[in-house]
Parts: sequence; C-alpha cells; structure tokens
Amino acid sequence: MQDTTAFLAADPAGNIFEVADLDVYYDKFQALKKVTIDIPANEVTAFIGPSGCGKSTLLRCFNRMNDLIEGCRIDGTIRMEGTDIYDRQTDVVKLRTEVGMVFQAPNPFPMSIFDNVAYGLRCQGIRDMKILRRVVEESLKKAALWEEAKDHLHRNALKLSGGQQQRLCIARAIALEPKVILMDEPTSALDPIATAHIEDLIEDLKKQYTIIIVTHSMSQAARISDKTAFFLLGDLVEVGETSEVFHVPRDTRTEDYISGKFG
Amino acid sequence: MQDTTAFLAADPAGNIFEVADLDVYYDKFQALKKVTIDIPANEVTAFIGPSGCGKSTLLRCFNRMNDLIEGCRIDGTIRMEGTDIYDRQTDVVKLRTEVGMVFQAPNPFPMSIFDNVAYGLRCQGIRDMKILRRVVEESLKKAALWEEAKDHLHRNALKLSGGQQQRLCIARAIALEPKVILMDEPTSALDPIATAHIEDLIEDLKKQYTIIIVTHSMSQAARISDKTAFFLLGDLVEVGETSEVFHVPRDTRTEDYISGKFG
Amino acid sequence: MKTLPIRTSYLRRKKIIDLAARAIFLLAGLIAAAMIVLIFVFVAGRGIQVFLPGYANAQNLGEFLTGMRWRPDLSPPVYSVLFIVINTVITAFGAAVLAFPVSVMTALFIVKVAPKSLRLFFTTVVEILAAIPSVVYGVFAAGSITRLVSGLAAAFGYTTYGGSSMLAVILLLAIMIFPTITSLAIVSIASVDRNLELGSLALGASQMETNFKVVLSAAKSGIFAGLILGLGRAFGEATAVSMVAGNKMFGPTFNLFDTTRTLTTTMLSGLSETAGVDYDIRFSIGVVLMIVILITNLLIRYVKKHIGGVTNE
Amino acid sequence: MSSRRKFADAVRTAVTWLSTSISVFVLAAIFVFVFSRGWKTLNWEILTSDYHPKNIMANVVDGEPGQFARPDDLPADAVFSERYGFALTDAVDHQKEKQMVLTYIADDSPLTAAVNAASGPTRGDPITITEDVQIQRIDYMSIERGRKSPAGFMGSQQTAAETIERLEADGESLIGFYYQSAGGGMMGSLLATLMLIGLTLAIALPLGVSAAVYLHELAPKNRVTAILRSLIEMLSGVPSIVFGLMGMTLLFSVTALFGITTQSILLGAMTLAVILFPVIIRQTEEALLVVPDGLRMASLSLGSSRTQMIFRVILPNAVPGILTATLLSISRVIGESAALIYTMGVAINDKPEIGRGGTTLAVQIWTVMTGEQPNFELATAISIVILIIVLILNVSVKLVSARLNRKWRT
Amino acid sequence: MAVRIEFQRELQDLHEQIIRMGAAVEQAIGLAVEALINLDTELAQQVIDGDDVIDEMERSIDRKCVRLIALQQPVARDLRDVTANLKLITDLERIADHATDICQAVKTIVKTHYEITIPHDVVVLADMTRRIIRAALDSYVNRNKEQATETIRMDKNIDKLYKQLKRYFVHQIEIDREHVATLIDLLLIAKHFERAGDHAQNVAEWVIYFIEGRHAIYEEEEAAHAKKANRDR
Amino acid sequence: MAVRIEFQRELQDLHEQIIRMGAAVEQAIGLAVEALINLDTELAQQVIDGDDVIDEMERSIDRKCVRLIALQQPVARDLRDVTANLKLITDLERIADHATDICQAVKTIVKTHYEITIPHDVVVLADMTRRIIRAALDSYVNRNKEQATETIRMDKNIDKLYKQLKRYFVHQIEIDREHVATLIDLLLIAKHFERAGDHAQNVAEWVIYFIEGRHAIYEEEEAAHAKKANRDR
Ligand SMILES: Nc1ncnc2c1ncn2[C@@H]1O[C@H](COP(=O)(O)OP(=O)(O)OP(=O)(O)O)[C@@H](O)[C@H]1O
Ligand SMILES: Nc1ncnc2c1ncn2[C@@H]1O[C@H](COP(=O)(O)OP(=O)(O)OP(=O)(O)O)[C@@H](O)[C@H]1O
Ligand SMILES: [Mg+2]
Ligand SMILES: [Mg+2]
Ligand SMILES: O=P([O-])([O-])[O-]
Repeated sequence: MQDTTAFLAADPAGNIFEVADLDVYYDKFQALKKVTIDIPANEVTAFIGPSGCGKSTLLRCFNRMNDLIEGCRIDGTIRMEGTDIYDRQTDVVKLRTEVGMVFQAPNPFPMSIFDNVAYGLRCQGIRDMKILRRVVEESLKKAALWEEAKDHLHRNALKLSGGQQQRLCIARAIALEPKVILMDEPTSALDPIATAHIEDLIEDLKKQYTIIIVTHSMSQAARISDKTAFFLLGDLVEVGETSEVFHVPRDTRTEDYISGKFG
Repeated sequence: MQDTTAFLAADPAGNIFEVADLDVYYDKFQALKKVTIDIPANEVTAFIGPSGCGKSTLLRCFNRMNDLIEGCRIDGTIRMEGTDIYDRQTDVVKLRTEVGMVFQAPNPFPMSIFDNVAYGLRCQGIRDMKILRRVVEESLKKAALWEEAKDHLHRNALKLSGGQQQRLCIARAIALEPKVILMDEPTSALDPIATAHIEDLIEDLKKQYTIIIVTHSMSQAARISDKTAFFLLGDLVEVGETSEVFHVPRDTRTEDYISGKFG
Repeated sequence: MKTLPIRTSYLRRKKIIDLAARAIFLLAGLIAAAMIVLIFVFVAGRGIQVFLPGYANAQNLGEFLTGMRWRPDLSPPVYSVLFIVINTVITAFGAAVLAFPVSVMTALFIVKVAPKSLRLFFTTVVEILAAIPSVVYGVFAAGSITRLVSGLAAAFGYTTYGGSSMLAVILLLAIMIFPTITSLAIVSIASVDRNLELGSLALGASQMETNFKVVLSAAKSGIFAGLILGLGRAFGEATAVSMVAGNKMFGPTFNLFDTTRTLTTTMLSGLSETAGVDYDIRFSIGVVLMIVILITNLLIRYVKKHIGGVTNE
Repeated sequence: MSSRRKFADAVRTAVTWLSTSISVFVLAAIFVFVFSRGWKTLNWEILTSDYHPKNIMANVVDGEPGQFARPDDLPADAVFSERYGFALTDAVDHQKEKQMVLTYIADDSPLTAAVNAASGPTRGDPITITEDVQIQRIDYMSIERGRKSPAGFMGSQQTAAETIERLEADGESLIGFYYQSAGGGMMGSLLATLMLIGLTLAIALPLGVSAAVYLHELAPKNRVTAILRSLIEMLSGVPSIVFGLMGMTLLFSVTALFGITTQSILLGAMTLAVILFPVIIRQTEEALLVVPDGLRMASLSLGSSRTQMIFRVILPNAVPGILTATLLSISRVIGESAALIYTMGVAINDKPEIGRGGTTLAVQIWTVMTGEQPNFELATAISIVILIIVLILNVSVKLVSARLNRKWRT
Repeated sequence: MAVRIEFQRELQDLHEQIIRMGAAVEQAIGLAVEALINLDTELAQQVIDGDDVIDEMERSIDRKCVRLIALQQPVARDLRDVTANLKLITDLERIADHATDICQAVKTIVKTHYEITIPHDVVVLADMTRRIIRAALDSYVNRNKEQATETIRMDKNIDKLYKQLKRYFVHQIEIDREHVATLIDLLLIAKHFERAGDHAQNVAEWVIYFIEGRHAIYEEEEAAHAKKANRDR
Repeated sequence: MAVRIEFQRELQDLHEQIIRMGAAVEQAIGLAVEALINLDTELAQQVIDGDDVIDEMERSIDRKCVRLIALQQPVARDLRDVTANLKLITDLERIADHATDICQAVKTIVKTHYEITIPHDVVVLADMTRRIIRAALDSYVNRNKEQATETIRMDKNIDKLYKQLKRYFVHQIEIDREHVATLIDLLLIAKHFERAGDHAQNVAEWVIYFIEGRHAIYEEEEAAHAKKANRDR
C-alpha cells in the first residue's frame, strides 16, 4: 500500500487497538483510570487482576457493550486500526460484527446448532442457504466442533455439554469473520478438561484473530496469552510479554498478585 | 487403653474414616464403584477428578447428606472411628454434628453473624447465652474471622464479603466441635485472594480437625492437601501422599488428568 | 470429647416434635391434593344423576350431548348442550386470537422496549387489569362494550339485542384474558437470560432483532403457558360474560352480532331453586366445561411441542 | 446497519408501542366508565347504609302549619310546601321504583320533631329525619274530610307535586308520616365480605402453607409427589363456577355437620379456601424456592432436625411470600363472584351471619345488574369501592415482593 | 484426544533443543578427540570457539525450562521432564567445557612439543568417553531406562582406565624428563575425559529420574550406606 | 497481611536447608584445606565420609524444590528462587565432590611420601577457594547482588594463581624426579581448588539470576560475542 493516508490509518506497530487515557465511570464510580494500552494484532492478550478491578469493563469497551449499561460513561479514546470507535459516526452494530465476544457462561440461543452459527449472518441479511451452509461448516471446523456436531446440526444447541456450548459460541462469533474475539472468563464455568479444549482452541485461533481474554486464573493467563495486562482498582499496573510478567514482573504489586501474596 | 474391644474399635492406623467397597447408586446410575479408601485423622485429604466422577457423592456419604437425595442408594460400609455410620442405629442428626460441612457457595443464614455461629448449638438445645457467647468467640477466632467481625457480631451475615462469608460458614461448623470438616469446592466461588485466605485457614485447622476437601483445582489440591484421591467415572483410581501423586503418580490416568492431558 | 452441654432429654423431645410436625404437613398436602379428585367425583356424580333412570324427569344423555336447543321454559323442558359448546369454543378462541398477539407485543414492549421511566407505569397498568374482578368487567361490558357493539352493528345494518352479542363476549373475554397472558409473557420474557441477549447484540444484531429472534423464542414456553391459562380463563369466565351474552335459546351462533350462550352463562341463567332437573343439569354442564378445557389444554400442548422446528430430543 | 434493517426495526418497535397503548386505552376506558357512572352515587351514606330500605312510621309532635319561605338554592324540580316547610322531589330508587325524596327540611318544620309511632318498646322515642329519606306517606288532618287522611303513594297522589298540593290545599295540620330510609347501601355486603375474607384465610392459610411446606421441604421427589403436585396444579385450572358446584355438593355436606342447611358464608369461605389452595401453595412455594438450597443443607449439616430447619430457617424467610399469598387471596376473595353465587346465594343480606347466606360486594354487583332493570349506578359505585381496595392490595403486594426480592441480593 | 497441545508442542521443542545441544556437545567431544589424535590446533580452536554457542544453548534451554514452569505449571511426568532437563543441561554444558579444556591443552601440547605420539590408552579413553556421551544422549532420546543404566555402568570402566592412565603418566613422567609439561597436559586431558564421562553418567541418572521419579543412585547409595552403617557397628 | 503462609514457610525451610548444605560444603572445603596442610589422613577420611551426607542433602533439596514446584506452582520471584536453588545446589555438591577428591589425593600423598611441604601457593589457592565459597554463600544468604558480583570477580584471581601453580609444578616435576606422583597429586589438588572456585562463581551467578531474573554472564558474554563478531569481520 503506497497510499499515505492508508499508511497513517494502519497501525505502524501492528496494534489493532490503541487505548489512550481511558476513564470509565459507572455513575459516579470510576471503574477505569487513565488506562493506556495497545493490543497487538493476532496475539492473545490476557487481562488479569482481582475481582472488580475493571477487566470486564475494559473488555466491554472494545465492542461498546458498555453502551448498554445504564450510567456508564467513557472518556479518552479507543482506536481500532486507527479509527476512533467511540466516534459519533461509528456504526456500533457493524463494530460488533468485527469484534466478536464470548461470555463467561456459554449462552447458545435456544435454537439448533446450525441456526446458532447462522444467526449473525442472517442478521446481516444473508439468506442464501448455500453460503450459510458453507460458513457454518467452516466456523464449526475452526471452533473444533465440526466432528462432534456435524451429524446433529439441527439438534437443539442446549443439548450440548458446557464445553461444546462454549465452542459453539466461539463458532458463532467466528462465522461473522471478526478481526477480534473478546472473551470474558470463557472457561470459568467449565471443568478442567473442557477448559483445556478451549485453551487449545484459543491457541489455534490466534493465528487468524486477535484475542483478548479476561481471566481469573493466573495460570490460564500464563498458559495461553502472549501479552498480559495486570489491573488493580481501575489502574493498569503493568502490561508486557506474558513470559516477562510471570518471570520478572516489573511492579511489586504484580509480583504479589501473581504469586498469590497480597498486601 | 488396654481394653481389647476398644482397641479393635479404635482405628490402629489413625484413620478416622474407613470406606470399604462402597457402591453408590442414583436410581439405576452407579456413581461410585467399589470404592475403598481410608481417611487419616488430622490431615487434609483432597478428592480430585473430572466433573461427575463422584467426588461430591463420596463426600456427602461421610455425613449422610446423600440420605436427602431421592433414589440414592448405598452399598458397602463406611466406618467412622470403627462404627458403621450407615448402621440403622446411627443417629444421623448427631453424626452431622460430628462431621461438619462447608459448601461450594458461601451460605450463611440471613441472620446476624452471632446467630449464624450459634445456630447449631441452639438446635442442640443450648440456650445459655454465656456458653453461646464463649463458643461463638472461639469459633470465630479459629476461623480467623474474629478480628474482622468482633465489632459487628449483630450485623447481618449477608453483609460480609464472599470470602468472609465462607469463613463464617467454617466457624459455624467449628462451633459444634466436629471431628471432621467436609468441604465441597469451598473456594470455587471466591476470587484468588479470598481463596488464598481460606487455604491458609485450612492449613491451620488441620491440626485440630480432619479435613476432606473436594476441589476442581488440581493446583489447590496440590497446595493444601496431605493426601490426594483421584476419581474417574466412579472409580477411585489412585490415592496417596499428595507429593507422590503430583510427582510420581502410579496410574497413567492420574498422570494424564493432573497434567491436563486426557484420553 | 465434646465440651458442649447437650441434654439428651432435649434431643429426644426434638425427635418427637419433628415426627409430629411432619405428619401435620403431610396431612395438609394430602387434603390439598385430594380436592380436585373430590371435585370431579362429586360434580360428575351429581351431573350424571339426571341421566340415570331413577331420576325424576330423567334426561337423555345422547340428546343432551347432540341437541341444539336449550329450552327450560318448555314442558317438558329440553336441555341440550352441543351448540353451547360450539359457541363457547368460538368465543374463547376468538378472544385468544385477539388478545394473544397484543399480549405478547405488550409484554415485549414492557420488558425490552419501554423507556425505563415508563416501564413501571405499563407494568402497573397490566397488573391493575389483572386485578380487576370479573364482575367489574361485566359491568363495564354491559355498560359500554354493548353500546359500542350496537353502534357497530348499526353501521353494518344489523340490529342487536341492546348490544348483547357474540362480539361483545369476544371483546370482553379478550380484554379479560389479556392481562393473564401478558403477565405470564412478561415473566417469561424478563427471565430470559440476559447473556443470550448480550450474545446476540455482540453478534451485530440490533436490539429489536434480538428481541424478536432470540428473546421471544427463548421465552416461548412461558408465553404458551400464558396462552393456556388465558384460554382457561376465557372458558371458565361466568359472571361477566353472562351480563353481555344474551343467552340465546338455540344455536350455534355464527353471527358476531347475534346473541349467544356459553356453558357458564347457562349455568348462571335463571338460578332460582336449588333442586330439580333445572338445577342439577348445571352440574352436567360443569362436567362438559371441564372436559372442553381439558381437551383444549392437550391440544395447545401438542401445538407447542411441534412449533419452532427445533427438536428437543 | 442497512436502511432496510433500520426500517424493519422501526416497524417492530411501532407494533409494540401500539399494542401497549391498547391496554392503556382499555384501562382508561374502564376507569372512566366506572367512575363517571358511579362517582355521583358513591358517598358515605351508601357505604354505611343497608341495601334494603327500612320503613318507619312517625307521629309529629306539633303538626300546626306555619309560614315558610322557599330557600333560593332549592333545585327547580323540588316541590316546596310553604305551610309545612319541606320540599319533595320525584326520584327512582335502586330497585327502579318511583320514590319521593325529602330534599329539604326547614329547621322548625313540623316534621323535625317526631316520635316513633310503631308499637313496641321504642314507641314514643324521638325521631329526627334527615334529608334524602324517601317519603311514602304523610298523614294529615283533612279539612275536606275532617279526619286523618294519607297523602303520597299510599294516598292517591303519585308525584311530589300532587302530594304537596294536597297538603297545602287540604291539610289542617300534620299528624304523622311514613318513610323509608334510603337503602341501596352496601354495608351488609361489606361486612359479609370481611367475614368471608377472615374465614377463608383462617381455613386456607394454615392448610395451604403446610401443604406447600410438605411439598417443597419434606415430600420425597418421586412419582407420588409429582402426582400430588399436578393434582394441586390442576385445581388452578378449574373455573370458579365449577368450584361453586363443588361447594354445593361436597362442602355443603360438611357445613351440614355444623347444622347449616342453607347457602352460607361458611360454605362460601370453605369453597374459596379450596380455590385459594393453589394460589397460596404456589406463592408459598415460590417463596420457599427463593430460599437458597444451601441454607437447608447448611442447617441439616449443623445437626438440626427437619422441623427445626423449617421453623428456624425456611419459614422466617418465606414470610414475605406468605404475606403476598395473603394479599393475593384477599384480592381474590373480593373479586370472586361465580363460586359465591352458588354457595352464598344472590340475596343481599344486611345483617350477615356466618351460618346464613349473603352477598359479597362483587355478588351484590351481580345481583343489582341481573335484576329486572340493571342498576348501573349502584353497580359502578360498588365497583369503585372494589377497585380502590384492589388497587391498595396490589400496591401492598408490590411492596412486599420488592422486599422479598431485595433480601437475596448481594 | 490429547489436550494442552501448545504445551506438548513447547515440550517437544524443548526436547529438540536439548537433542541439538546434545549433538553439539557430542560433536565437540568428537572433534576434541580428533584434534588430540591429530594434534590439530585448528580443529582445537574450532571447538574452543564453538563453546560459546553451547553455553548460549544451555542458557536458552534454561530460560525455556523456567518459562515452561512459570507459564505452563507442569506436574508429574511433565514436571520431571522439565526439571530433569534443567539439571541435565548443566552436565551437558560441563562436558562441552571439558572438551574446550581438552582442546586448550591440545594447543599447549602442540606449542611445546610437536612430535609426541598420544598413548594408545588415551585414545581408548577418549573413545570411551565419546561412546558414553552418545549412550547417555541415546538413553535421553529414547527415554530408555536400560540404556541409561548401561551408561552408568560404562562410567566404571572409564574411571578404571583413568586410574590406570594416571599411574602410567606418573611413571612416564618419572622416566621422561623432557616432556613433563606435555605429559602433564595429557594427564589433565585424561582427567577431563574422565570428568566428561562422569557428567555423561549424570545425564543418564537424570534420564532415570525422569522415568522413575526418583534418583537412580539413591537406592544404591542408600543400600551402601546401610551396609556401611552395619559395618561401623 | 501475607497469604499463602504455608508456601512461605516451605520456602523458608528450603533456604535453611540450602544454608545448612552450604555450611557443610564450606566446612568440607575447610577441612580439606586443613587435611592438606597438615597432611592429616584422618581428617581427610572424615571429609570423604561426610560427602555422602552432602550428596543426600542435595538430593533432598532437589526433591523439595521439585515438590514445591509441583505442589505450590510458584511464579515470578518465587519461581526464580526455587529454580536458582535447584541449579545452585548442583554446584555446591560439586564443590563438596572436589573437596572429597582433594582429600582422596591427600591420602595418596601421605601414603606415598610423608615428608613433603605443601607449596605456599597451594595453601594460598586453598584459602582463596575457601574465601570465594564463603563469599558466594554470603551473597546467597543476603540476596546481595554486589557480593555476588564481587564473588565472580574473585574467581579470576583463582584462575590466575592456578595457572601460575601449574607452571610451577611442571617446573618442579622436571627438577624433582623423586616426587612426581606427589607433585602430580598436588597439581590435581590445585586443579580441584580451581574447579571449586569455578563452582562458587556459578553459585554467585545463580544468586544474580534470582535477583535480576536474567543470567549474569549473559550480557557480558553477549557483549564479548558481539566484539568477537566484529573482530572476525
Ligand atoms: N453496571 C455497573 N454499574 C455500576 N458499577 C459497575 C457496573 N459494572 C461494574 N461495576 C463496577 O465497576 C468495577 C469494575 O467492574 P468489572 O466488572 O469491570 O470488574 P472485573 O475486573 O471484571 O471483576 P470480576 O473479575 O469480578 O469480573 C467494579 O467495582 C464494579 O462494582
Ligand atoms: N441427585 C442426583 N441424582 C442423579 N444423579 C446424580 C445426582 N447427583 C449426582 N448425580 C450423578 O452422579 C455422578 C457423580 O456426581 P457428583 O456430584 O458426585 O460428581 P462430582 O465429581 O462431584 O462432579 P462435580 O465436579 O461436577 O461436582 C454424576 O454423573 C451425576 O450426574
Ligand atoms: Mg469480570
Ligand atoms: Mg461436586
Ligand atoms: O564440572 P566439574 O569440573 O566439577 O566436573
């Protein structure tokens, strides 16, 4: 690309998100304080920190799910590939197709597996069954669910096990070909085996997608993420390569938290 | 003790429970298969295994909470200090005062902190406020909650934080001077800091009580238990010193499970 | 060894109290459960009585079930119920057809669409509608719906008997079952997991798309439970309906502006003495009414099971 | 978002707005109708007075005529007697019968000082009449005939004008009068309703709550319990008129044990209690359901017996639910009509007793609406009373259940 | 179906890195032997220069092991695997160091006295050392307890041979005054080979530790200890 | 309020065990020096017998470290602590081994030739070795980076002295034919001291790794490497 504007817009450092001086308030309560962080593309970034430190709040800023929360106010900028997503002109609905999200508890819609995966596409007005069928298959394959699900595509998704449901939710997000997948404690409702499967899947997905994951489990952050950001009481205390953060953290608060001591 | 019968009754190896050939069925489904295990007194024994392997089922056998579950049937024997607790003559209510239990989600009664701890005593007909006050204080101290709670003994227990609530539940169990405390995933609803506090408390309590803990977290089992028992699909696959089980497990299934591989 | 001063006498007493209390609770449960059986036995018993040979002025069961006239004024009186059943079904379903979509939309509006400041207001409206006793609806219908209907009839060139008509019954019932269906729909829509909704929004669906595609389908079973309840109320409603039905002596009625007669209005009509055929025959109608309700319930359950295309097995 | 999607969204939104406005419209229509028709009729009098008018015969103490001036504010349709100082107006009563209503009485009119003329212990007791009584007959000393003569309905005069004219023309002095208290009140029904509420709750609450406790806390989770449960559930699908039938067959024989051989408030209460079983059981169970299972486990694991668990932990937490059940039950009792028509009868009873029949407010509406001439005024007036009570109950339920919900938060 | 694929891959990586390091160490010793036999200073220098690479390999593996422990928190077999690796590379590195020292000595020898013939036994010792290292690495690659035990046994012979050689050199020095420095260097070279053999034995012991979960020597020495204690009484 | 009390206690335990081991190793070297100076075989035998205890100490600490990693899954500082310990005890044990070897040599010397005086420089070397070990252990106990760096520097002098000694011994052997065996043993003893010094340096490096989170030598050598690369061009 030789076009200079495109060059300026595209991020030089390969960051998909650039958050600058972000303050988030719930009514009077300030949940995030002057957070500045870059999220590199095609890597797994983990947010860790004690309960209530603002991890989920920041995560929800990336696809503007915070818009749905009464009294939530935002200051500062978040740029996605150079454009401010909190700009007035941003089409939130479109943003959310580009920034997929997976929730703590698996939440498949009470429809068939097929319809679950096709849901996002249908909302985009895609009706052609040929396309739908192709995308559903691809998405399920990427989510490592195809083998288990291909013979029951029209069975109710609620019949799947918890781990399978969570993979279905991932497939559902993938179907829209997002650039980013946000995950808010995606395995905290699952048993260790299902968790391990999801972690493997994340490992696999990061080749194609940027993944941001909130987790309560420090060992999970350690295992699967490339970058780790540690939050405390609304402050971003430290962010860096995961191997650095878990080996030689720069901040003693990080040190104390990840090694299970505190205060 | 020179009396031979007493000698026979008392356990030679310092085991408080001896489970032999235990089968547990839920209607037709067999949740535990010929489980034989000894629980040593004044140690922490951890039950680990994938979801649905029967950990909680076995735990509930020790204070006969399974009696409350419809269709639950038990074969085999469980002896507590030599006497079969599934004997017809066993007073279940009394058994439960000797085998305390702490649950996954903190479940304080919606009463004051004081009343919570005094509850069990009152159910035993103890009304004397002097005794109650003494026991409540002692129990809270043992549960490392006294310092935080002593000034609000008459505040509603639901006002406490999750971790404090769980410690209150432990205090409540301790008040009855049990021999054993059963814990079913006592920290899975808590954040890492609260979890660390409970783990420290368990470490402290094991001097006076036998503790049996079910946990989904292998690292927790590793950290706090003296013995670990690994279950799989209703079978007791392996039981041994925790350091052995996590270092040199005898069974490859244990190996695979604790190192996060499977099948 | 325990240091707690626990008295064994207390423990013994505790055990006895426990057993006694449990027995009392059990008894209450049995009484409550036995009532429905007793109702059936007693009402059906009295209802069948009039068809038995020993009864003075015994009625013919076949004629009762298949005839199209209700003439207690003739002598000998003629009691037959088929046209009444048909009328009842028409009015009840007519009311459901009117009320159901409005109810569901209203519930959706209240839970998901209404601005927060108005939500309480609309909820209260529905709750008040639900709480208004049927006689009040009856008075309202007799005083205003009938006028509306007769005006309408005049516009179409029909005459009515002071507005008492099938249409009035349908409108009245629609209004009466609306809050029933709506409140159940509200509950089931509100209890749809918020996460489902967030899941849909996060997939780039708009709020309204989410409401119609995800929320409604997740609330489906509760909504249908509401429909069943509403139909039940429509079938069983007596006092209000009988104020506007007009109690036609034969039928069935298919003309919206013509008077009609439902099972319940029949049971309430000309209630003077408490003995004799004219009284006992009401028990027979009661049995018919319960059977009609039962069949309808089964029908809707069947429909619900096969709706939506997702097999649950 | 594409414009097509935006349009579709707008349509969907509009549909929901429209639907909701229908319900608001209907509610408004009901209130406007009820209040516009009933508000005039409703006053303290009608609340506290009997339905059936009372007839009273009185003798005036001093019937000599005087000179009275017609007050200015008297409505035009009132006919004024200048010699005796009172005015009568033609009216129709709640039973659609023609009446003459005393619309004005001067302070020193002969009618003000009267004594009871009916034989009995109260004979001679002073009587003060007030405006609004229905004058049936006025006895006077006739100039023409020279003896005591009646004026009014019992004479030949059918209207107020005729009566007054007669008195003015022919009345030497007044002797006495015969009148009816206004009637058309709802006191009896109000009392009957209260009695019914009390009795019903006394029967239904203990049984219902106990049954709920049994089902939710004690019953084994097996087929038998499931059947019990669905039997109770079925009860709520039975139309109330069928309960009326049940009351007349099954419960009638129970009240007969108390020596009651007619329709009665007790029978109504028992019938309503059965109707309320599912309501109370469900509400109580719902409250029990909110009590977290953990508390039961915790209580039992602390060595409590089941009964101790129920009384110490479960029921205290279910109190708001039971309260809700109570309020809902009251609401239901007040609104119920069909079942009561069968079990308590349709005859309005001004002096209700437990062992006798009577009407509740709702049934009174039914009674006055299904007479030869529907009495909308009284029906709507009673409706207002019912609506107000129901509204109050509704608000209370909300407050209570809000408390219930708040309890388990955090 | 295996899970924790990423971890398995990382572990695989680690093994390959160690095998590469093993190969490098083996090669270093091999070249050192060759340099010694041919008294080839260039070859010797090559080995000496190569040592840095091996040192860096050790540190890189070290870091990788610690990172694996920190990030993947392995237990049981996996943990033994990582810790055994962590320990065993110290020995590998030491072997390479000895190879360097040998080459250093070779350079000195060449400088001081060109025309020496390396005693046959030194060559045999060198060869044995090369073989034991190869055996140790094989046992590592194959996770083979028998091979590892065999390796440990091999070291006995090396020790024996070294003692013999030492005596030989003392004798030689006593009779050959001219070449004291060279002979001493040769002796030290032998010592280095012996030491390298020791380290190879250690590698084998770590392999056994990995397989068995306990230290190989443990029981043996325990037994020896017990015996001694008995004797002492 | 500190949490994970149990883990903190275990870590404390581990440190104490290592300090005890360090003390034992230091003592072993100290005794070896004394045995050497006084040519005291009994003392020498004592050291040799004591080696088993130190070996067992190493294995016990080893087990403890692995157990801590397996059970407590430490990260960051705690993990560096445990892994540094795991590595450093290898070096400590090695030092003890060298002490044993020295004592073995002392026994041989005594057996072959009683009347020798130990060259002064060997005593100096022995003393330096003892000092560097003490310094390394001090830096460990105090977690002191300066002390550790100082320790590393000390090793340079030891190496220098050893080289000097080696030349001295070659010379001595050339002139003193009688005592070749003894002199060679003395040379080997010097070599052992030098090696022990090396290991002490390693201990210090691990201390730095623990404090800094990276290998001490790393940067230095990196720099050296870069320089060399530059030179090579
Ligand atoms: N909708 C809301 N309204 C008001 N305050 C909120 C809301 N959501 C979150 N908060 C507050 O903001 C802070 C940050 O919340 P957030 O959910 O981001 O924390 P978190 O780090 O994700 O915690 P957790 O690990 O428990 O999910 C908390 O103190 C929380 O109480
Ligand atoms: N009340 C019950 N009725 C029928 N089956 C049951 C019941 N409770 C448990 N089971 C079955 O018994 C098996 C063992 O259950 P249990 O709760 O003991 O497992 P667990 O190991 O504790 O699992 P988890 O880790 O999920 O708590 C499971 O397959 C479960 O489905
Ligand atoms: Mg969160
Ligand atoms: Mg469980
Ligand atoms: O490394 P070492 O010199 O002790 O073999």
